[in-house]
Amino acid sequence: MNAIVISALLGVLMMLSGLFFKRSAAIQWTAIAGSAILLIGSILELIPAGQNKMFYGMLELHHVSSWFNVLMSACVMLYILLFHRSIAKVGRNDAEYFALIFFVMCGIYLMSMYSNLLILFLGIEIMSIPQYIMAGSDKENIKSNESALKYFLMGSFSTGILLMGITLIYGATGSFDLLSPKFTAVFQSGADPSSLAMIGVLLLIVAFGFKTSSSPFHFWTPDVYDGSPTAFTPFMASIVKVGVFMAFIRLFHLSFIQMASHWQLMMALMIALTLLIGNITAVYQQSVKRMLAYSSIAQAGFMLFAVFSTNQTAWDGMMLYSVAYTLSTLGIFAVLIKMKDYTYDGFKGLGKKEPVLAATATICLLSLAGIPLTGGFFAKYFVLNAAMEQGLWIALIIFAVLMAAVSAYYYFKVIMSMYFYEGDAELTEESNAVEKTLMIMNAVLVILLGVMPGLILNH
Amino acid sequence: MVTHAFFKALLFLGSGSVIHAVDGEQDIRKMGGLKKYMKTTYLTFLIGCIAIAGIFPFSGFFSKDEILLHVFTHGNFGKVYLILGMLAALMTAYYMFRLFWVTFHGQYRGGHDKHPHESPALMTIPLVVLAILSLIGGLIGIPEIMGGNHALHHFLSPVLIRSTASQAMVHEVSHTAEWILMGVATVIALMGILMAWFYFKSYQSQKTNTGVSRFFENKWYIDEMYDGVIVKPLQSLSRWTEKIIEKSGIDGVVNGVGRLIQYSSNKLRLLQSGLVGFYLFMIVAGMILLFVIQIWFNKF
Amino acid sequence: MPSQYYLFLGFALFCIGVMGVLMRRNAIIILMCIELMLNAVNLLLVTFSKMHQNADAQLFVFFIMVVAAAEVSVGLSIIVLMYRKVRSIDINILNRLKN
Amino acid sequence: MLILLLILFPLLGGILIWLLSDKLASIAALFVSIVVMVLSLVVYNQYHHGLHEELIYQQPWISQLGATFSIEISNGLPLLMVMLTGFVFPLIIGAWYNKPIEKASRFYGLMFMAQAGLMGVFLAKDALLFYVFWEVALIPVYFLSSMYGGARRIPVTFKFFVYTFLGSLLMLVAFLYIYQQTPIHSFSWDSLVSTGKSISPANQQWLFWMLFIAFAIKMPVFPFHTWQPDAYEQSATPVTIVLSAIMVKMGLFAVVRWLLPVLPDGVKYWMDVVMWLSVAGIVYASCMAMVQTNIKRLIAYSSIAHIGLMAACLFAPNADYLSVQGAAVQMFNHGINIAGMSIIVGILEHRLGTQQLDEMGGIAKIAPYFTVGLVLISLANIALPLTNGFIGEFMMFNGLFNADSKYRVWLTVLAGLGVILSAVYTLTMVQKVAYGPLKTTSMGFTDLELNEKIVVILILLVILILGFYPKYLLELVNI
Repeated sequence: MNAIVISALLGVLMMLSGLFFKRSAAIQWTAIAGSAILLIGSILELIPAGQNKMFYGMLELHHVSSWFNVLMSACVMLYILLFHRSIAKVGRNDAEYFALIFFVMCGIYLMSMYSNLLILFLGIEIMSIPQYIMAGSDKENIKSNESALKYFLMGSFSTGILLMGITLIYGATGSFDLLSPKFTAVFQSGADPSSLAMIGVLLLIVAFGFKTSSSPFHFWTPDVYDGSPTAFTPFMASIVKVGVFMAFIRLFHLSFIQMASHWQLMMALMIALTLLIGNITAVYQQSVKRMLAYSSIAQAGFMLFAVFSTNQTAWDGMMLYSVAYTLSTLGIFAVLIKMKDYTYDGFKGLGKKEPVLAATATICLLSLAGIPLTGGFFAKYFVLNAAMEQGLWIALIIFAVLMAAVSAYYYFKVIMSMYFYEGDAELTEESNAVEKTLMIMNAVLVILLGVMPGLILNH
Repeated sequence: MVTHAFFKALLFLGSGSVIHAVDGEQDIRKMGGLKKYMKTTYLTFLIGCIAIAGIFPFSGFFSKDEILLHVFTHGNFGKVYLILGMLAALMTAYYMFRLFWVTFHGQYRGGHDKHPHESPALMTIPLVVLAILSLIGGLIGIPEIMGGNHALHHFLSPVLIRSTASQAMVHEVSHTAEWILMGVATVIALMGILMAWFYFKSYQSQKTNTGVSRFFENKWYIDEMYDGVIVKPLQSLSRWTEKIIEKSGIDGVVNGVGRLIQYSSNKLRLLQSGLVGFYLFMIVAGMILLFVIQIWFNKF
Repeated sequence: MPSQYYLFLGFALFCIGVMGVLMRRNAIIILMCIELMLNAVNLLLVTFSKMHQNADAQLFVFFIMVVAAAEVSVGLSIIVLMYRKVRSIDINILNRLKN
Repeated sequence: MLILLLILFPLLGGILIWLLSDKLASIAALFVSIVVMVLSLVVYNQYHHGLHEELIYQQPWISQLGATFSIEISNGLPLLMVMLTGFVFPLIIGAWYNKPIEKASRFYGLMFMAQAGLMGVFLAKDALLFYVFWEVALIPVYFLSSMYGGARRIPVTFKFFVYTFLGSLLMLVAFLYIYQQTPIHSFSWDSLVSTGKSISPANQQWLFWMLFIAFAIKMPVFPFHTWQPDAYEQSATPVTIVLSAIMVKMGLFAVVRWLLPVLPDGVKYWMDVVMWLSVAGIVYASCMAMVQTNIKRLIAYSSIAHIGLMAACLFAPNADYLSVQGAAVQMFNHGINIAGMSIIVGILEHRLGTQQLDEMGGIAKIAPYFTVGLVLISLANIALPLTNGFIGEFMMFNGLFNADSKYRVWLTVLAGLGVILSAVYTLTMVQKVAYGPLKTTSMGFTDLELNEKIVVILILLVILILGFYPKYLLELVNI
């Protein structure tokens, strides 16, 4: 409860801070302080084991979700620390941008704690609507407008599908409460659910698939990530996406696990398509930002493995993937946002000019590619292990690693540009010592996760 | 096979030394009488020649002997191979000593501007070492008939724990036969040497031989044959293989996979047409397709 | 009137909404079609609520209406923003971001 | 604890050297590499005296997975490989001591990180740890060969990287599969071996290829080799030495440790195919080597041929593992010889500024010391008796001939053909470089300098000592 309330209050507070503070710096500091409070609030809520019901049984704080909330609060704090200057620079309404971020966080906390489909719906909407605004926040830029419109149209369409799914499930069960006897009688009894419930579940997969940018529902992703202001893209691509995945795995592993055979085929096809389209299309991209958008689709393919495999390892994998992927994405975007030219050529010579930036980017890219000793390796490793534990679809796992090898191509292209080619990488602004320290910290965290993934899993 | 390498290397280096001595001249007809200019090379070269001819007790003797022995005991065609082997031994002795006599004895036939000289110690020391090895290399392989116990095999004994069985089989051949073979081999080699001595002891001029000698003069055209039949075709085959199989075949496949990915990337990205209407259509179409597949397979 | 009729009406409306989204190019009309989908859902929810003798879904409908309102307000402002830039609300005019 | 130092010392040393100035870097690198060499000798001493408790180090790592940080020298093969890794680095650094290296601190830093990774590969007793080190050894080498070397180095190295990365991912999947079958969910070597046997033969057959392709790419075995000549040619020679002397041994080593015992049925089913591939590779690569005009490519192909023989022998089953022992000996000796060869070639390349054989000739006249080194190392490379190369080759042929396969005679004959061809192209190469008239392009060649002399003499000493007295070497591989 703490995290939800604090984030909602912080959102309001940030909007008001725009009235009180004239200086942008003050607003930024408020946001940083707010994120710290959010982190403390979610730490206070941490429960070591079991679950905690609250809000008349509509929220259920599982020990995994409490830990997830802490991690996401920490990540959002890191995000604000790394990007607060760039966020403020997007337009005139800096206070509102931070408010939107906190609102999105509120949605994410709801999504990690829901035990009622109503809360799930609210969580997804609270998370989505601010993002439509964030995508279009660079009002003068037509690309930003376009991405906002595309995101909005497709996002609200997927809301319709989500609602239809929820409605059908309600029609089949007569309850929104995932823990109510009526609900569990349909989905947990082991008997085949009715067609109504079945279609409802499949529609929910589509809706989640849309939000997690899984193929064939991924089409909004490259355009929106590319068109949005670079300050917001990492947030949308990492923390938000990971939050949706948490909701996804929570619903499907806690409520629909008994009927796994009724949705795993579709999930497997989605994984294969997502990996294929994400990785293959990324190869051709000329802009690093757009490449990262496709790569986020590809990474979603791997995260889908966690949802696909119904076992404990999948939860570990999801936790690890969430953090490793978020940290890596934040790190690489922190470098990207400093660049004047987002093409591969724009990165040429960065290794010589800005060793800290280049090293951070390199470590984050290695992590995204899944090279050992970075968090990304164990993230991929755990989700594949979970799928292997499932014992099905080994060909799919082999396909996934083939695609991981393809992914090395476009990630390493950036590394090659930075280190091996001569060039004059132009920056929009010099990064100050604090930012550099943060980047190094980020990189160290990524490596730390790659050496001791147990740090995250022990909770 | 084992010891062969010693004297091959020795001769190889020795000729290197000779060539060095006469400033790069490789034609033996323009050498001769080098004995007095380069004693070390002369001696070591002699040892190499004797060894390769297979005279007792040099290393070539034992290895050749053993090969012949193996050949002799091998199957029905053993005798035929044996005769061929003997002939080969004769020719080896002959041509090696021809080389030897022509190069080191007689008069120096190079131009007067050239002054043959002994190679520096750096070149001769390996020669000496190899010569000694050629000498004793055979001794370590002395067959048991002579009281030796195949030191080489013992030297490699950790290697050969299990191969004693096959050894025993080889030595089933009677010792008499072995002695005879040895004798015959030595005699043949000596014959070869004598022939060479007879013809080339006092090789003087650069006169052009005719007829059969000419045929021999040109090493039976064996170099040419060897060159034409084995080396040239092998090299051109290799060149062809490099071009066709290596570059276009294997590497072509490897690079082709890369290009295929690039190509499909180029095509797949067209799906991302930028039109929201198309996206929405694809979402719905994909959704329906996935539903159909899932429901079809669940037989609902 | 049996409640199945309401269900059929609801599903039909939803399908009309989806078809509208797919076929129209005018952003406002697409928005209206999405609203139609949401309202179809509302209708279905109310019907199911009646069938299950359970008021939860009727509560849900209010939430949907509120959220839809929020969504529409954001959506309309985005469409206005776009109209200011390109003087059109045809969704296919915007295809700068592609490939 | 001692054994942990083998990994930690180069790793920390590498990081420290990276922070040093370029001037200090090479002396520090020499120091670190010599310390590592001494460490490997100490480890050898411990092993020789049977003090095995010092040679095991275990630490819980990821309890959720049953992965432990467990490194161990359990038999002679890892010890040999550790010693090879320990020996080769001082040789490289010694030979390059007088040559300028751009950003030497970075160069040596990466080199030692690679060394740490290599040590880890040879020591790991846990499959996951092994995989991690396998990749960790690759990354620094990727950066090294992309940053230093010829004009086409970047795409060439990248091809190498993607190739091996793909292979290692397949290996990961295979390990995962076997791991999931283990009753206690452990990655340890013992549990993998005991579980692997019980996997059904049909599954072992595809698992075999998943592992074998990973290792074959690294070795490289015939159809997976095309990255190698390019990579050798384009990388800077010190990196080429690391690649050719040590990294290719990773594949062979992995076959012995992680393939043969883990998937016996799979190996039995596919061994003929693999042997034919390897032997075909020998002849093929030898033919390729004969027509190369680039000296580094020539050595690359000759290395493929030599490795092909070792690979064939690893899969040649016979009762006493003779061929495997021979291959193990040869892995060490080939490492030393190819390092020597590459150092010689590196000196040539550095002095003459070219890798083309046509532009070399008559160097014997002006550089006698160099020529002696070249000739002797070449002789060792073609496995002349009384050089170290002979012992292993002899054992391998013996083992191959006694292999329990119906094609053994043909395989041996073809492999023998490879040896003859190897003599042909190696000696032709020596002749072209050292003898004949002195070419104008080779005029400026100067003989070995002091540090180079020391390195070459050390290599020759190893070659000759092991050639004359291979007892200690053979003791190690008496499995």
